[in-house]
Amino acid sequence: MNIVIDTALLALIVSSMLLLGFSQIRSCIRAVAVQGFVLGALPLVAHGSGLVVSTLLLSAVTVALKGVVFPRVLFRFLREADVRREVEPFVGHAASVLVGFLSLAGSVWMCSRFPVFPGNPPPLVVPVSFFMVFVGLFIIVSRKKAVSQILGYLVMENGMYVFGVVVLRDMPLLVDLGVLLDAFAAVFVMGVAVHHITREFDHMDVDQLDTLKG
Amino acid sequence: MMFLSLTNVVLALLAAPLLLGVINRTKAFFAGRRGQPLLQAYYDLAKLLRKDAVYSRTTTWVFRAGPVVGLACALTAAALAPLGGARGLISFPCDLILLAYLFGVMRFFTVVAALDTGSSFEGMGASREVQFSALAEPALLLGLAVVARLTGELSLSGMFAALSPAAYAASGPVLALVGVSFLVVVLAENSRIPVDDPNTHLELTMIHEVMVLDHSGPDFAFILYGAALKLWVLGSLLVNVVLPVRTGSAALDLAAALAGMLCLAVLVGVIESCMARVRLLRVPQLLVGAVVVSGLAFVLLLR
Amino acid sequence: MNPMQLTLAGLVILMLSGGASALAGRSAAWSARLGVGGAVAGCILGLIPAVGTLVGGLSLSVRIPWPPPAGRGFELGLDPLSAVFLVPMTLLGALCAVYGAAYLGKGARRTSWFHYNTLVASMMAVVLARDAVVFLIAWETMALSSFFLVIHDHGKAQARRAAWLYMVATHLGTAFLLAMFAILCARGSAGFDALARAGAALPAPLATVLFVFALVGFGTKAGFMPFHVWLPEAHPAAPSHVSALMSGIMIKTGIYGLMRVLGFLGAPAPWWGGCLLAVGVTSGVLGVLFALAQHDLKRLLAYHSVENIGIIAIGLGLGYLGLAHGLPAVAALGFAGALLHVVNHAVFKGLLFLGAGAVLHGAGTGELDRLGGLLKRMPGTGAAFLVGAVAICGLPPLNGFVSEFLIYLSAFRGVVSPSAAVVVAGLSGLAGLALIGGLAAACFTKAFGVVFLGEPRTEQAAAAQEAGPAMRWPMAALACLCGAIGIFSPAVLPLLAPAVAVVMKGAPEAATAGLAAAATPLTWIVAAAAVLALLVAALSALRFRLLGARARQAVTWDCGYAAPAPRMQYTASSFAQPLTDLFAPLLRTRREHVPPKGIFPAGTTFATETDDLFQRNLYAPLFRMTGAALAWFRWAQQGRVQLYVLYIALTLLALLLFCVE
Amino acid sequence: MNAAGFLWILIALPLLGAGACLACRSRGGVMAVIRAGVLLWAAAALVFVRGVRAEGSLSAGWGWLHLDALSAYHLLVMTAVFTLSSLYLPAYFRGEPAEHRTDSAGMRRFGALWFGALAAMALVLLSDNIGILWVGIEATTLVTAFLICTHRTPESMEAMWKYLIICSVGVAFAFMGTLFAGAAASGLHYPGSQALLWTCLNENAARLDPVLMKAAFLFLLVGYGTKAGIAPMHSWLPDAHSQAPAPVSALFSGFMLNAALYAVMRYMPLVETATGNTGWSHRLLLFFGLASLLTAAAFIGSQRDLKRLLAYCSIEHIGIIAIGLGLGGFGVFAALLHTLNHSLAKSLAFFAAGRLGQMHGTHDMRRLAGSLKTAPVWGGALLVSLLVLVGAAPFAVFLSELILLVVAAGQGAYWTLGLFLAGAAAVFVGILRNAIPLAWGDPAGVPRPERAGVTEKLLVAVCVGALLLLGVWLPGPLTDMLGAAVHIVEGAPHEL
Repeated sequence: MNIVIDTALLALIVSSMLLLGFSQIRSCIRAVAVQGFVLGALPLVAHGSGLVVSTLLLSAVTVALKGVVFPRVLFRFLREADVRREVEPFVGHAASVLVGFLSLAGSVWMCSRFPVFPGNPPPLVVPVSFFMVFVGLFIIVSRKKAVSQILGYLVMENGMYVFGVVVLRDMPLLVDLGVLLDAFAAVFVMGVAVHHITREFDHMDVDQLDTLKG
Repeated sequence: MMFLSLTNVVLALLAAPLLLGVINRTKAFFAGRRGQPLLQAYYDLAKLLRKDAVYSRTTTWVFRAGPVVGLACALTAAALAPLGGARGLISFPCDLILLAYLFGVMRFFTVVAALDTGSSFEGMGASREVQFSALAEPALLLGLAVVARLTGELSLSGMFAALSPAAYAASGPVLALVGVSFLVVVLAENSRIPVDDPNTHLELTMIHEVMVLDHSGPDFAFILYGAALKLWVLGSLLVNVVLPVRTGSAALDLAAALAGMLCLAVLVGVIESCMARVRLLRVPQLLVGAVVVSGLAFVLLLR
Repeated sequence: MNPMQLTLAGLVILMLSGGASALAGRSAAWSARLGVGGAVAGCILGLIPAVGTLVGGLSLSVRIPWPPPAGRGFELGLDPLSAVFLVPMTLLGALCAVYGAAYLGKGARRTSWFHYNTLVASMMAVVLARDAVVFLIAWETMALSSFFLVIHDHGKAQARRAAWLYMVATHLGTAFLLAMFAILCARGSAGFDALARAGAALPAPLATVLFVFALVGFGTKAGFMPFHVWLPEAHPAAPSHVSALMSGIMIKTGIYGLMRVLGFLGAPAPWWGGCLLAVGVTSGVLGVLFALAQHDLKRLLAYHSVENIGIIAIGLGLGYLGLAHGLPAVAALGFAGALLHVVNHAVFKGLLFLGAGAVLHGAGTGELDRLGGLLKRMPGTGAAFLVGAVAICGLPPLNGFVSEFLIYLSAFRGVVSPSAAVVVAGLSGLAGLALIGGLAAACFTKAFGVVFLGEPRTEQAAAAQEAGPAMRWPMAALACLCGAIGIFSPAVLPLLAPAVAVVMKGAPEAATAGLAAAATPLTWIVAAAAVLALLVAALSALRFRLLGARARQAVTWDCGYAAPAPRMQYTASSFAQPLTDLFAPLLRTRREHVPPKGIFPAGTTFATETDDLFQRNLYAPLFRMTGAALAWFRWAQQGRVQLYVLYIALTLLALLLFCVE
Repeated sequence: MNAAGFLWILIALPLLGAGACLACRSRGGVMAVIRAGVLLWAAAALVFVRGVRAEGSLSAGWGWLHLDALSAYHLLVMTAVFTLSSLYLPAYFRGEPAEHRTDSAGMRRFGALWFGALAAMALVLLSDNIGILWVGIEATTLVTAFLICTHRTPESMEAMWKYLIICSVGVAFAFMGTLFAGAAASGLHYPGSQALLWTCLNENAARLDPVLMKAAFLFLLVGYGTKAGIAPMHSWLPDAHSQAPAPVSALFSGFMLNAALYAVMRYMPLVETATGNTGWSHRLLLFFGLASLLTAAAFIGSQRDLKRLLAYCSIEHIGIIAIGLGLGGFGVFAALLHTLNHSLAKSLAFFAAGRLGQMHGTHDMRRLAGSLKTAPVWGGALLVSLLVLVGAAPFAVFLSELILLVVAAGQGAYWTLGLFLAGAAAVFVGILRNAIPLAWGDPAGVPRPERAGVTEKLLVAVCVGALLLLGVWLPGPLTDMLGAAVHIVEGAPHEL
């Protein structure tokens, strides 16, 4: 069973790396969509023993939201704010990928400091979730476009989701759904915000939003 | 004892103007003149008392109050000052403070009386007067503090009665230093050379005299007499310190003290004859010097 | 009705009437009536028990179970020490209220009397409080209400600046007090008796720290150098009756607090007294020097408050030295002198500020060199001011002399005492007092002479109006008090004994014994004063007999100059110039001078300005530097959201690295 | 009747209100709905608070809703803030300058969001499940984001965006922390429905995995700390507060920050017990509290915009509360008391700032000068509230700070004492330097007339009166409630 999970985790790592590497926002969104599908599969493999209704429901919702809805929403806003499609990072793509590797190593090291988690999950889970959180943060910090920030936030969320699903198998469904709902709301609200911003400033370059300071 | 104190006061009242005469005669002698009669000051007083007074229209009751209060203070001070081992008529612990502050009152009213005339000359004199006295006061009190520490007494009468040639044997230098600083104080407070020249007549250079330019008649008499008394009282402090003759017989002691006063007058005359007035800007240094000397005396005493 | 209830009633009346006057603000007349009436009534109610305590020497206390949180209860008490401060407080409070009603006249605001009554009430609460929380609340209320009074004339930018300076200074001072009281309260409850127990058990180093805190905190309110900078700004800015109250008694609450709190800290270390003495001499001498250099009447008076606080501090210093070295006589005399000077300064400084207010009110300016000859136009005010001037110079036979004499006595006792430290202290003390006395005389001959004597220097001064009776009577009352305390000093002295005993934490007998040393001299001084009075009477009679009415009027001797003009009179600046030149290194007077050129010189000007030594050379640079340093932080927040997220991430990383093991 | 069963009303009622607002036609209608709804809600809340006083704690919905002394006290604060702000709303919107006058659609949206915020914060206080707690906090972020840009200006957009991104990221960390807490708890083997209930965790906190709990607390502290405006995570706060409409700023400072801090308080007893009461979490809070205080002190001096100044002042006071929590024991008492005092004072300050800003069309303090002349009511309110906020006696804030100092001294935390006083002094100077010209300076330009109605005067009077009263007198019931709350935060019973 761990083999499957590890493959999934590997897929997540690779997608995150690609996300760092891509220069086109569209492809970034696609990478995130892929992550969404992988995450949707995760509960099934994690709670392997007997497919409970709740698990099915959870994975279904996950795929629906993270895999389908979010990307669509993002594409839509990207269309509305028709601006140049490049990511425009502060940090170059190659450097970003390097940072990705470093953060992977770092998170592995950091998680080595934690004790064995209860119901010992596969060893790679926690480091990967940390890694994705870091990648998400890095994207938020190092990209100029507002959409990139949303992407980064999504990656963070995904990372935490991995942690939640695999480590906290018996988290009540209601909480899971609430969390997903919140994530959705967040993305939606951010999207609307970007929409408004592009209307106000006719650009979505967060880097230029610095009139309020001090 | 009480009798002695009384005679002290009476003596002061009678003999104070004489000092002025002595001083003048000494100066005349040095200048090779015959000079005024010894009792000239008395004649002046008598004449002034008989004369009318002229008051400036600017002035108010403050101007008239000045001489009266001044003289009253001088007289009260005379009652405080001991001489020749005899106690002062009024004597209590720390009466020296009262003595110093009585002269303070005298100065205060002389100065405001001067300012009352609105004359810039008198303002000038007043300003100098307050400056110099502000510096002279610490010198006087420090010196007295030295004597107090030396004798362990707090009242003028007590501390001077406790002084004796023996004290000189014990701590002569201290007393000598105190004497020096007192001499400076006496000269400054009574506006004699080297601080002020009593018989200059250029308003710009005078201090005490210029303050009383506008006073005339009895008022001026009061002022003159008050000044003489001040000279006597402060001088008596100096004499008490410098020659504490204790023969045992009160009469002899008193006589010695009187002789001392006359010598002081002569000394003042001599100083006035063979010294020039120092520049006004130098006067503060002189007075600060006096303070330092008193302090030095105290250090000597403490070590 | 027991005395405490009277006092409480007074407090309540003050607060209620203040509130009522604020609410009645629509009709100015009623607002004033309510405010002043309440102030007078409350002060009288407070005065009665205070006097009773002084005479009876008993101390009372009351605890109202209504808890200010963390305090033990709303606890008030009245002991001789409090009473010594309460008496002048209530007296001055009432007189200044009566004066103020006429002084403000139309200029009154709807909250003027609310703040005034609050100020009086809070001051009373400060000296009555027996619980740290109550004390601090009252203390802060006092600061706040006086702040509102300082900014009463908020039209003037100068008043606003003064208020700002005052509030900052007093708050920084309070910070030290908060720390001190917090440390004390933490060792028990907040009641003063508990604080005393806690303080007695303090380790020496901590006690030292607390002493320093108390010195700084209370010294800021009292106006010790170098914490006095707010004082010469705030007192001139406030309305004169408020300046009188602040200068007369509010700054004394600092002295009260110091004496009260040092009482908590166990046996005084020897150097405390020395420290206080040094502070006192510095404040005294520098205060009077800066006063000399001023040419605004109220500023001059404000600096004299610093000087007199210095004299009080000298007395306290000698007192604590005496305590530390086991010389009860020195201690008792020092404390008695300090306490009496507190009362006296309240009386004559109040009088002088009221006089200054009358001048301001009558001639429309307090600028010394624009006044002159007011004695002819304002005889009552002038006479009262003269009395105040003589008193503040410490000249016999008025009250100022008595308190200074007590301190001198203590100093001389120290000089002849066995312990070398006390000898040196006593010597420096009396040298300082002597210098201060001389300079003060110079300063007040200048003030009185230039303002009230000679010829008016401007039309304003020539057209000056005498103040109305409502303003003259309070001054007259205070002037009489100056005389009375001086004349009846032998009777006043024993009243101080219980208070001194409180400070010395010993039996009243010890204090009385110590004060006995002063009894004889004071009696003699009164005798000498009587002689003086008789002589003055006799001499004036003599002169009258000699002259009768035969006095001719003429012009002042003008040295033959043809056209003398009032502007040729000696001005305040020129009068003080020799002394200010002498101390120029300290005063750093700035001069703008356009010297006359050529044979027929055109316009020439000469102006001097002496701003405060510490304000300019210590505080202003300090604040500038702090501001610059803080502004430097702003680069951290340049508005980049990415950067902000980065901060969060870094914080998290750091925590994960360092806090999880 | 057993009130507990109806706890859900506190969440349902606002949702209904939101619906009603959306259904409304006119601005006035929305206003009426808001006033009625909030007053009704407040009444209900007070009923439950009384219930808590009577029974100690209420719980409903299979234990998912829970109200104990701590949350009840915060509910009290929240009631006060919401009621005052809602009563202030009409005056504010009436005073809107014509150029950005909210149309009825905007009004409807505002009302709905207002109620949404109410519901979300109520959820935070009521939920016993730490997961739902997180959901509530995140919800407040999302709901209030659009309240910031009620008046759509570039600045408000920017502020909204920063608020959204920063708080989302922060709260995401809090989610991670929640997950860690769950992981630490999953050793307890509860049935899924109870796994994340705070009460269960609290009962056997001793058996939680200490290291995981520590990691959890770090995430939670950073996460909820971001929302609470603790430095260095505070950067969104000045922008948001300065751009949001005054009532919203009042809401933010008055309760939203406290709600986030409340979430942190919930975890303190857990981590403390789990790690064996070593005071680890207290030290962290103390550190961050001092950091916030000093940061505010550093920035507040150079502010020109009144609402920005107030925002930094909020950072300072949140720091003070954190310091109180960090000191522990009676310090927690002081902190909770300070919460109430600060909420009242800050709401009043923002009300005044809002109205004055409307009169002058700017919040630049140089333009607002002389407000006592131009606007006696609100100028006076501003002056008083500023004086309260800098801790002038005899007002309430002075008292809570004094207690704090005594506690610090009692623990021998002299560095805390010194830094606290230094920071407070710097803030005092920074604020007073602006307060004096604000109140008495020479007015710049002629503002629109004030026209303060009876409601507004009453509002000011009530706030000032309450602050003055709390400064000299703590009612017994309040003390008891605070005591019980302190027990909860401290975990172990603690003598007061």
